[in-house]
Amino acid sequence: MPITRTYLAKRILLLFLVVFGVLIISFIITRVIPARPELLWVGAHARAEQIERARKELHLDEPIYIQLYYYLVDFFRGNWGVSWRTRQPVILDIVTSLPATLELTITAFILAFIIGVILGLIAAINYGKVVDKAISVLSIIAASIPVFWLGLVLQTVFSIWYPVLPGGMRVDPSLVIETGFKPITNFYILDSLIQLNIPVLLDVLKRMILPVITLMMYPLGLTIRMTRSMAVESLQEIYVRALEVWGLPRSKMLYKYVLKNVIAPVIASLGLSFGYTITGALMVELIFVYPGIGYYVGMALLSYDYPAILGGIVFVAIIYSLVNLVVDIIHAWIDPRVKF
Amino acid sequence: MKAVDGVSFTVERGQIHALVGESGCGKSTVLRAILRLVDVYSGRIVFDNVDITNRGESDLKWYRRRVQAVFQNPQGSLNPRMRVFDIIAEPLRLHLKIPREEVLSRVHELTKLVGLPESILDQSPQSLSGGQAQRVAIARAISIKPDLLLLDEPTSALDVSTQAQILNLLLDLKEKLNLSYVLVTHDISVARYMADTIGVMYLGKIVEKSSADTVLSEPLHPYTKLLISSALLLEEKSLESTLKPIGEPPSAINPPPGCRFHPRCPYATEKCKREEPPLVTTGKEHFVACWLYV
Amino acid sequence: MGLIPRDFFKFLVKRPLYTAGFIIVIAFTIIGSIAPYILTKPEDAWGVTYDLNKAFQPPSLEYPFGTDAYGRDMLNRVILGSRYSLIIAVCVVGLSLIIGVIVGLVAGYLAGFIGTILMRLTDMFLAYPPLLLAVAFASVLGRGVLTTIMALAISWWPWYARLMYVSVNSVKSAQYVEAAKVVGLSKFTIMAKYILPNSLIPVVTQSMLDMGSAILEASALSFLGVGVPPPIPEWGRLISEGWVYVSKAYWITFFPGLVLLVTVVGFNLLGDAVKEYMNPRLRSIVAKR
Amino acid sequence: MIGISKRILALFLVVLVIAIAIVSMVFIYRPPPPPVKKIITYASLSEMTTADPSTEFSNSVLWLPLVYETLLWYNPLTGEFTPGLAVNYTVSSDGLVWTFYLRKNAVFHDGTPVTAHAVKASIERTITLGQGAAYILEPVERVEAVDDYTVKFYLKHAAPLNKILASPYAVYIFSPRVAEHAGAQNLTDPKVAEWFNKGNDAGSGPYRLVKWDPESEVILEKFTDWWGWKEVGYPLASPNAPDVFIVKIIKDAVTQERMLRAGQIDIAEYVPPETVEDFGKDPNYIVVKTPSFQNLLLLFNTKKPPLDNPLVRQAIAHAIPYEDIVKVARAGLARVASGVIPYGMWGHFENFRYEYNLTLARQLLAEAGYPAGINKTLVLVYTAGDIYEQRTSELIHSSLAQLGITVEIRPLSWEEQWALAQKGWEDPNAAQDLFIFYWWPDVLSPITYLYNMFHSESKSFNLCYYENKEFDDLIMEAYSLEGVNPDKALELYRRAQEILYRDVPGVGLWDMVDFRVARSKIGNLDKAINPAIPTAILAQVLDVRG
Repeated sequence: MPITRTYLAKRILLLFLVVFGVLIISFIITRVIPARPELLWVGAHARAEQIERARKELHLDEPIYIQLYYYLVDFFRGNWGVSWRTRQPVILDIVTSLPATLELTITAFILAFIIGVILGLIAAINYGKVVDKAISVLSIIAASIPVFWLGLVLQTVFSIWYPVLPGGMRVDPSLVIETGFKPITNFYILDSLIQLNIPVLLDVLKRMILPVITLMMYPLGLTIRMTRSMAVESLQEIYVRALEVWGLPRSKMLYKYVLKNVIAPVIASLGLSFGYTITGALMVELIFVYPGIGYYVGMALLSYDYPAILGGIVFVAIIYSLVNLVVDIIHAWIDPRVKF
Repeated sequence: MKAVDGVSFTVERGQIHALVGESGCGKSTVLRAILRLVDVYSGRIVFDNVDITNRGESDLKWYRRRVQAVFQNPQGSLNPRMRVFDIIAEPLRLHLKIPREEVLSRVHELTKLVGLPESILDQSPQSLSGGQAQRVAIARAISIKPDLLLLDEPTSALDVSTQAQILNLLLDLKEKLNLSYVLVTHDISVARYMADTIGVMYLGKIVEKSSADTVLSEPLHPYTKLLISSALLLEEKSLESTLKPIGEPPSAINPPPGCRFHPRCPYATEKCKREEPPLVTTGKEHFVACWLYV
Repeated sequence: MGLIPRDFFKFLVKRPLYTAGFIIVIAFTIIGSIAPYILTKPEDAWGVTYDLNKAFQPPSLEYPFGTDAYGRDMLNRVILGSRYSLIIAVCVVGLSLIIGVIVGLVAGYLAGFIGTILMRLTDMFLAYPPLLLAVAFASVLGRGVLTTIMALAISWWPWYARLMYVSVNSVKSAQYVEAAKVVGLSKFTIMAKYILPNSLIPVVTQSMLDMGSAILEASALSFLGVGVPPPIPEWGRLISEGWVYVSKAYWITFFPGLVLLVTVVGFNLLGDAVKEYMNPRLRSIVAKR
Repeated sequence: MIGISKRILALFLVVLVIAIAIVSMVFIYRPPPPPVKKIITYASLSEMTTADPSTEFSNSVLWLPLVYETLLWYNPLTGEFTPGLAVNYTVSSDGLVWTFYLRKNAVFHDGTPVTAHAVKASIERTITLGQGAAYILEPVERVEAVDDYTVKFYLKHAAPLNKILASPYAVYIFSPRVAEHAGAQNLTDPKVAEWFNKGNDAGSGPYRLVKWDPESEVILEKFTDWWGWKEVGYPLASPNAPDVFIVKIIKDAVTQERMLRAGQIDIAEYVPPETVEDFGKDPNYIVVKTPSFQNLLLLFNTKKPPLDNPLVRQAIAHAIPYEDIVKVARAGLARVASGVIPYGMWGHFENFRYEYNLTLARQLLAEAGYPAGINKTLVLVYTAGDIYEQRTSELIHSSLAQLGITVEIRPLSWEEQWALAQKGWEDPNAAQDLFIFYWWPDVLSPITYLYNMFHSESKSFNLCYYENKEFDDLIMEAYSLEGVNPDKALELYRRAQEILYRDVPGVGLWDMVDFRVARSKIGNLDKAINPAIPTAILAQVLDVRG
């Protein structure tokens, strides 16, 4: 077990440092770049006295380090400002829209992982053959495809031209009313299972198909490539060769030795691709009108809702750092060779 | 952490002092300390009656001009992104501030002096053979006519025939330019061939030192004896394999208590395990650190 | 082509997929460079005229990519768009490379206090998911080609700083660096003449391969409405412009996206080719088979 | 290794069990019986805000006029008043005392009859709380309940109280028993507001609030005891009005479109304008268009060369393809503006359009001294993210290119756009050349357009930096005469607009047309829309067939 308590403590300390840095960067974005943040704050058609009041409220009449102090204090008190668009506290908006994004990204990740490892192994076994080449091309395309474009194409084809799948929203609102579905955790799959509300569950799943496919492309491409190259390498290793000579069944060999070597690096690379996926969610949710964090930040961008943009971005950055931490720990746990 | 502890020696002008020991004993660290590439926490480095131990880089320019070095890995000590000409010319330009034509003629002179064809001046270091590269390194080192040259295993990366050529070149240059050398080597035969005085190091400490003849003909310390006998018996085999095998590999950073050599020493006593022997003289400028001679 | 070793081409020829990637990249670079001179309908491409009678024409011989809501030929707009993608990608990568290399070099070589500060700063920037920081900056910097480049470069340089840092750390203990110190060269000279040229290769190689991602991210910014302004026919912007018409004129979004996809695939294929070429272990495996 | 295989087996079993459970439950599930009532679902783009009739001044105005009533109703397009809770009213000759006579058969949803005391209490609560739109009641000095059905308003100064009491905000009448319901001391106790915001209502309108979920839906049910259902010939009631009226919050236009097509909603507040034409052609849907008082303006920087030259401004005004802009930018859902006051508003005149004529424009430009175009890039700023402004900018860019004028389109956030424009007052050269933005009225008078954008003292929004004493005097005089001598005021407003037409400090580009798309079974939709209450659908007027 290479994960020691000091290692954990060090990583958590680093996490705090990073959060602090993220906050400072966003502070710079809010306060230093736009010449008049109070104008951003009060919004359109504001009168002079409102602007003056905003200056006081934002402590803009104070020196910059005092402003930073207030910013940090407000942040840790959960006071992230009020969204101009929804007129709700940003933190509340974020917390309510988080489960939707998690539901989407986690599903996309699990699928990308399973399908990616399987396809990657198939490619590695058939190294150099047509199957391998086909899978390699698929993986390159999957990793290169512009998320927003794929989303639009899927939506056009499957919900406009051949309307077989719904092209937006998490759940049909009338179904919610008809069946009396109540969001509890805001993870709709979980909520509908708890309430044994099958129509809602099916609807939720149906509506997740297109966004999940769009979102999983990048991690899928990455997983296939990673699995393939790792598996090819470990298939080359002498001890695996030797096992082949000893007559161990191919499938067992693959499972016992190759898979073991492949899993850890694949998880590490998936952790890396989480960053891309979460920003992909921004566009995917916007296109599929899927009310998660991505949709929230995306709408905020389109309507220049700065408190929401920055709140959302800071939040996502923190989540991202947390995920990286977790991935590193998992990586270290699975693969004891990794030293920190 | 101490990599090197209690190493003390003096080099006279025109002399060659050799530090001998197996790899990892800290002899390179000593060299690097003299060159001020690593920091020295205690002890002193005195050059020409000037203490340079704690001087800043800006105060060392005169020292750099007078002390130069040749490293173990000839190719690795040359910047792969520079032409051979520029490598040799660099110290000249930096220290002597002489006009371009003179640099040119000096470089050509140096090239001849170290026995290199002029055609290599336009090449990149990667295209040189090991011997050629070492000659380039030597040319660079002597270009500004230093007083002291530090040689860090100058031949260990070369094949046997080239080794002899380089050693001869170095001896030659010493005479011509009135240089002093500090030579670091694991190869006692190289030391025998070159050195006026020899210090034997074991795990960061000097265990025996005297003139080369004395050390080689009447070695006192068991380690020195072992070193010489193994070199005589097994020219080609590495020194380590002839020593008594032990559990933990010896480390200069975390040396065993008492006499550092005691785990491997055939004469070790209880005292050797507890107390470290001092460096004592046995007359005739012959020093040894072993309880057998106290 | 002096930069590319000759046997790289030999290596490419044996692998049609990589060759395709190479050709795509070359074609993109050439078209992007000469785009303004090969337009058949420059006024459509630059958006200086419009003709509503020709709006929403489906793809045909005359308009291979169809026309948009203003009756402008999409093919010409997509071609001109390649220029902006190229400019943005080159500038973003170039700018980030300069910043990243300087930061990585200074942090790596000077180590100590300045180095720690610089690397912690880099870590803070790296704590943002890719693109997100660019989105944040672009949203406050305003919309334009220059601001898009700046916003992307701000989020991009830390990756190169990290890479450069690692590279510098492996170079700085090299014997020729010690030799240079012994010669008595100043820290700055050593940094500029010894460390920099010897640690640059991996970073520069990586940056060349990142062009595809830069193009993709620039398009994403434009798609989100924080990238380049109209009437510039940047691909991401074309896609987002066609978004509302998708049910009646799919081609406005389809073709720019397809071209974008092909370009990025090209860069990624070339990237794989270079990686495989430079990784002798992988190559030896290939050779054995 | 064995550990992993066991874990995978366990995982597989769990997945299998869940799958079987899901499949079996699908077969057991039976859908609920279809409802028999007439239900109409209306999709709103925005969330509801509060439910307090005295203070609400935002999105909830969408349903408030269905649940609460005012003394009168007013239609700004026709200028007509319709009786509400008051059947009649008189005004003293000095305009300071207004007497309203209430109908005798009106009851609140809690059973209390609507009396003059309720009116007095409601209006007084609004005035005392002083929140939201309470300022519109500023002229009211006191309210007196003469008897159960007569209420007198005494004013501090003359004001059109009939219009004020027909507002969609602040003047709703509610049951005075709310204090009792809420367990409060008096009506201004915060507990009353709390009680309202829990989703309780105390109105007298045709619908009762039965579900209040401001973030997802509001459900209204017919109040069968409403007086309007029984009164024959009352224009604001229909015998086929829906029994249940649901307001669903669907924040996205595309989704509203899809849900409408899928039959999940009956009326959409907003669908992408590009799809409205298709809906219009489809017999299954009806599209109702109404004027909106929002318009899009283009303001010139009249202090910065070359736009400081009125001839150049005129040339540009004639080089803007108004018709095409309306067609592309708004998919036809706008009307080419005539002047800066929108169509449908009092003070609007039809003869202030600039002809789109490039020959004339070139001529004017040559006359101004620029025969070969302008050798300077003009910066046009618009609010980034607004696709209609974006498309408008693109067309202006293309069209001016024909004149040899290069326009750089610069999308900015509204705040940046406005901050940039503010610089123009100190240094016109530091500001933009062309500025595109929307205006919508804060008061229903031409003055809001003429003063804010063109009066020399309006530093916040006069972003053409236009200064013209004659114009300033004209509009201020017109405004002061509006209540006393409307004809004279109208004439002065016309003259002021003539000055603008000549000087061209800015041009109106289009007047927005509001639209609703509904399933064609819904009749009377046009009558259910009142431009003064733009988001509301007066469900009691709807004629639902089938």
